[in-house]
Amino acid sequence: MIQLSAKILEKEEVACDHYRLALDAPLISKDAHPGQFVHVKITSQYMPLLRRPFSIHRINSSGIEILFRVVGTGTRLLAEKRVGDELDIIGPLGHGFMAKEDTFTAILVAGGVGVAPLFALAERLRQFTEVKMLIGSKTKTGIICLEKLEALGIGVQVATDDGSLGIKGIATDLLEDFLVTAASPQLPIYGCGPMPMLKVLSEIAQLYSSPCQISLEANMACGVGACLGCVVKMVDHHSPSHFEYKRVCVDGPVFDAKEILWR
Amino acid sequence: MIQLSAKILEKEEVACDHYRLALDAPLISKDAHPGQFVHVKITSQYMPLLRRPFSIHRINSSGIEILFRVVGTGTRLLAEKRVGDELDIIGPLGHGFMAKEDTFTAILVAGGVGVAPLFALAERLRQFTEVKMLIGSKTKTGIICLEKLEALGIGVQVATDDGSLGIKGIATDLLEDFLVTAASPQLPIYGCGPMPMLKVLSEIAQLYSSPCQISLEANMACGVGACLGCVVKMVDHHSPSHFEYKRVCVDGPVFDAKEILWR
Amino acid sequence: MEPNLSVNIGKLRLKNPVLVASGCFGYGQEYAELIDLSMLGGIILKGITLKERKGNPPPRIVETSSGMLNAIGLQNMGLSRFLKEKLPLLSDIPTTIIANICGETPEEYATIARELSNKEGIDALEINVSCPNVSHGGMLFGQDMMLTFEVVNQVRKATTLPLIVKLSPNVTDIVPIAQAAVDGGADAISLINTLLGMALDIESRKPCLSNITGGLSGPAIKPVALRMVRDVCKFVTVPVIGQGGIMTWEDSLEFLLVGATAVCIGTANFVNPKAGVEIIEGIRDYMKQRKMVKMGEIRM
Amino acid sequence: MEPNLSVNIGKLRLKNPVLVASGCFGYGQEYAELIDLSMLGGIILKGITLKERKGNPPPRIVETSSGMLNAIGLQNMGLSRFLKEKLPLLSDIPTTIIANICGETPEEYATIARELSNKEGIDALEINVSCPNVSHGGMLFGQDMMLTFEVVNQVRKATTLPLIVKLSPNVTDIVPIAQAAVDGGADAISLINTLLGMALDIESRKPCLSNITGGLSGPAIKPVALRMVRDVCKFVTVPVIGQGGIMTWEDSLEFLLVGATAVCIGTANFVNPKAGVEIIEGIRDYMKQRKMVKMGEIRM
Ligand SMILES: Cc1cc2nc3c(=O)[nH]c(=O)nc-3n(C[C@H](O)[C@H](O)[C@H](O)COP(=O)(O)OP(=O)(O)OC[C@H]3O[C@@H](n4cnc5c(N)ncnc54)[C@H](O)[C@@H]3O)c2cc1C
Ligand SMILES: Cc1cc2nc3c(=O)[nH]c(=O)nc-3n(C[C@H](O)[C@H](O)[C@H](O)COP(=O)(O)OP(=O)(O)OC[C@H]3O[C@@H](n4cnc5c(N)ncnc54)[C@H](O)[C@@H]3O)c2cc1C
Ligand SMILES: Cc1cc2nc3c(=O)[nH]c(=O)nc-3n(C[C@H](O)[C@H](O)[C@H](O)COP(=O)(O)O)c2cc1C
Ligand SMILES: Cc1cc2nc3c(=O)[nH]c(=O)nc-3n(C[C@H](O)[C@H](O)[C@H](O)COP(=O)(O)O)c2cc1C
Ligand code: FES
Ligand code: FES
Repeated sequence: MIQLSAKILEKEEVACDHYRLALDAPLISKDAHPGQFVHVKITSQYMPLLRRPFSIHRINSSGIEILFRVVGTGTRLLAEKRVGDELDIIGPLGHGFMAKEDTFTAILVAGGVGVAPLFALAERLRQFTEVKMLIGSKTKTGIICLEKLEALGIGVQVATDDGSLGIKGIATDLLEDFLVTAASPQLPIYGCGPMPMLKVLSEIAQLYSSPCQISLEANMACGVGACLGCVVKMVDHHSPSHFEYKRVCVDGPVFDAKEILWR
Repeated sequence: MIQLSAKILEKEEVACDHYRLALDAPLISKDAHPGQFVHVKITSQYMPLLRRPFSIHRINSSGIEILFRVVGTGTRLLAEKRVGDELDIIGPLGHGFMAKEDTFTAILVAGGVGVAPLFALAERLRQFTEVKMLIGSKTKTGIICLEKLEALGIGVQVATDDGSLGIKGIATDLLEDFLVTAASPQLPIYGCGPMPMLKVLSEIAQLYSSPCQISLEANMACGVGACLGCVVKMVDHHSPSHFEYKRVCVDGPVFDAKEILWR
Repeated sequence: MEPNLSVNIGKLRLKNPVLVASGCFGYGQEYAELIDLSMLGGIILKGITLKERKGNPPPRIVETSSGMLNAIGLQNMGLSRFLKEKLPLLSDIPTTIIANICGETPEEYATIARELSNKEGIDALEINVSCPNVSHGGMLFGQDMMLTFEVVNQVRKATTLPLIVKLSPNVTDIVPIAQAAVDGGADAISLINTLLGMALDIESRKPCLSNITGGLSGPAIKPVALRMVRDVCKFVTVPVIGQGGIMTWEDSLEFLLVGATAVCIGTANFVNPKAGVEIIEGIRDYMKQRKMVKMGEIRM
Repeated sequence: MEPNLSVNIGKLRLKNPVLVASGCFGYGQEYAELIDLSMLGGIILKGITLKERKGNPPPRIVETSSGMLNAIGLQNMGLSRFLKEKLPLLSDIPTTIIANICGETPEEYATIARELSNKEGIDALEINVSCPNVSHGGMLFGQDMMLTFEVVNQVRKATTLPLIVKLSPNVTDIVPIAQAAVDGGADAISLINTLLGMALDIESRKPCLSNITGGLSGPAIKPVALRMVRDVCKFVTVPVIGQGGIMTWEDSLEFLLVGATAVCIGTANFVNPKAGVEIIEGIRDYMKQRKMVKMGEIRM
């Protein structure tokens, strides 16, 4: 974990309102794992005041990449940055995916910009195992990184709510279809996306006895475990109330799906 | 008075930390007079929250120019704007100089960036009368618009505290020298600059029975006379306390020097 | 169906729930060239006192993070000059006009209220028991239950105009004070006035304001304002006018959601004179989108 | 001459006047990889209660204009696990460590204080009578003179550790409460804790925080904090630790100018973990430039 000023090396609008930034940060990338994140100070003003967390989208020797969707003030200002601008970032932060390298196939399920961290994971896993990526979005403009994933030799299937690309449906439909016909059982599943999708994902995984790791999001202040602002409810068999709060920033963002106490 | 979004047509760094912006605002320039100002919203964020007032530096058919010095957050952000960016501005605001066109010579005395409004006045006055401009600053890098004024045929004399340009001294020294030797008495004086300079200016003017108009500054919120935030102490012979507060934004920014109650 | 934005503040009917706040809109005319005043739900005038007040020496305002401090000190021409010089201009403004009044004693409040009653051009009174920038009266009344009751009660006896009581946030518990105002005869509660604050200039090593302390307004105070408005709305039975840091229609909506009947736009006018008008449009669009036809449906 | 930044808080000597605030720096270790902890004047730990507290459900934080609201609800492992799991790690941190304690009754405060006394690793106690996010104790004590006195007095009897009492800004008049704390035996006063506020999400039409209200911190509150710190400094005789919205050394200086002996950095740590260290450097440079040699010379 280090705080540094990273120059923006590349900027690409990968889709409408989706941007990719390549950051000059070898001191971060050397320790980074898929599923970890960086905490980004977007401006020197106090608006937004707090840092914004972004998953590490790609890891290479010169630094890392992030991929984000514009949803509010912070991401809008971030999208206005230019190549050469410096960003004050802290990272790598949190616990990433435990990449199981000894399985036949790994299934990565992404909702929308949830592709961001799974991309780094796919790049890692494909060195050892077959990688299957299932991506869902409202409509085809929200399906990002498709060509790049296919270029890496990763099998991608797509679902859109409106059927404008791939099947008409959601990513977890693709997952069920896949698992029903899968050759081997208990294939590991890795997921990132909106909460409702992740909940269904975790139910399917349980049904097929697949180990399932999920990357969660939460409002964050510190990003390093100090403020207790980012907690999620987790199963705790030792506690009389059977739950405990865990911090997304340091205990996660990746959790075993079985640990999560879904509402 | 109108609120509009004005495109930046030109941007020039006229000196270290001094910028000139030409704004596309014919609806403002058509009613603008030297000494009036525009109230500028610098960002859509809340930092800085309030508008910033800038004197109208030049008036032409396509719009107006402002000339400013970077002193804090607002002016720093303004200096980062680029040609083509839009600025939300309100203007023309306030009472400008009453340009006396029937005198032999007009004397304009500027301290530092106080040149900004006096430039517009000089351009106006020179059509009718001889214009003499006396500019003072700490050092030569703070003496701005010199060539441009001379190109207009305006006689400029310069004083710097360190003697790096013109005489070693302050602008009001130049004024005294000039008045002592002036051919005709009661020449009108127009001043803009830091308060201590303006105070001396007003004393000299009184000594030589010169009518003297001075442009004042104050922290402003509304710029239109509504908040009463920008007041200065003025002589009031009708009031038992002999003073009243007047608003720089609508009662000024240009006042008769005799009205001002100097501290 | 076109939504109906009108609301009732006691017997006072506003064409829409967006007022401009006292001290932030002069006497209306100041902004007449920049916006169509008839669009506004109403205009609350700069505070009026019995005698002329010169106000505090400058500097009177300073900007802070997402806010501003002001210590105007209630500069105004006093009641009698107001009646002569400003009142005649008010009846021409085609919207509701509310006078904001402040006194050093309950009797003074009552005197001003009486004088402003039955005057063409004044539709309601806002009793300011919350000005932080005067050494007598103002906030000192609004920080005390009994004194608040006393002021409101005396004014109530002096006029039949709708009475809005404007409260100070600089208190431990706002609810009993709001209730005291209602008990005294308030037709509505208005809050929050500014938070007491200060700022220093580290160059000169002196306070930025000559008055040392001032009232904090603007987006910085919105969370505090919302919390207090919610508390008061849950408790009192009269309409509440919410304010403090409203810059956009989204901000207004937060106040309406927690139960405010109307909102007041203060500092935002300085930043964007069109704020009030734009907020009205924003609320209208929101209602249209959600197929709401009257204001009461917004409340959560 | 190199300026001497050390200050005394009662019998507690800090190597410099910059502390990091409770709840904003965990137990120190969280930031150990990012800054050199030994540089700090001291670390105030996350609030400790007698029993474990799970805290409030999420969402617990939301950003506001130049500020943030938090409703952590004092999540902590409770005194006994703290003693077992965290205390042993503290003595390795080469700076002053101050425990922040909170209880539901004066007796509970005293019990915690007693247990933390004479323990390697704890140099002083900060009594939190100002937490806005718990339904019992916390701010309810700090809003009442008598209760504040009672809590401090009981703790005073239970320990000889230096006692800092942390006050709530959500009061009509902070001065008598500060005085009550001093009368109860406080060696120093710390203020301000957060302002009570709330925010709404207009999309979901619900409060942003599950707890509905939360504590406002960050630059937005600095003007209020400064005003209260000044008021207390003018009145009480013990050292005051100023906080609320400090982001830069210039902000710190404002607090030192109005009379604070030390300052506390809260929200700024989240924004810039180096804030504390940079502020210390900034103060040192300021003193050098002005040829000041000891902290007392800064005060205006
Ligand atoms: C560990 C972690 C990793 C993340 N990685 C990525 C990533 O790789 N790419 C990416 O695009 N985003 C990612 N996010 C989400 C990202 O941090 C937020 O989108 C961002 O903070 C929003 O900031 P803002 O200022 O633009 O929006 P705000 O102004 O804070 O919020 C604007 C609106 O968007 C909503 N909003 C806030 N956060 C989210 C969200 N996560 N999703 C949808 N709506 C939201 C708010 O409720 C609000 O209505 C990650 C979050 C976490 C916790
Ligand atoms: C009617 C009027 C006309 C003006 N015309 C011009 C103009 O043509 N060109 C120009 O450069 N400026 C002009 N000014 C001043 C200009 O408005 C301020 O410099 C500007 O508002 C500062 O904004 P900021 O955010 O950069 O500084 P802030 O962050 O507001 O202040 C930063 C620091 O600068 C100091 N400061 C603030 N205002 C001034 C000032 N006027 N002079 C010196 N220090 C200041 C503050 O006290 C503070 O210490 C004018 C002011 C008025 C009232
Ligand atoms: C410059 C200024 C002057 C004010 N004068 C008055 C006043 O005379 N009477 C009054 O009741 N409130 C006065 N206020 C308070 C505002 O009406 C409003 O309640 C407060 O600013 C909070 O709202 P805002 O954050 O939208 O500005 C004044 C506020 C400002 C900023
Ligand atoms: C997330 C968070 C948690 C906090 N927890 C505590 C706490 O446990 N005990 C306490 O006394 N103050 C707590 N505070 C208050 C801070 O210590 C500090 O007094 C306050 O945030 C104001 O300072 P700031 O504006 O610099 O953050 C907390 C503040 C925040 C933001
Ligand atoms: S963001 Fe602070 S603990 Fe996770
Ligand atoms: S700036 Fe508001 S009255 Fe002058």
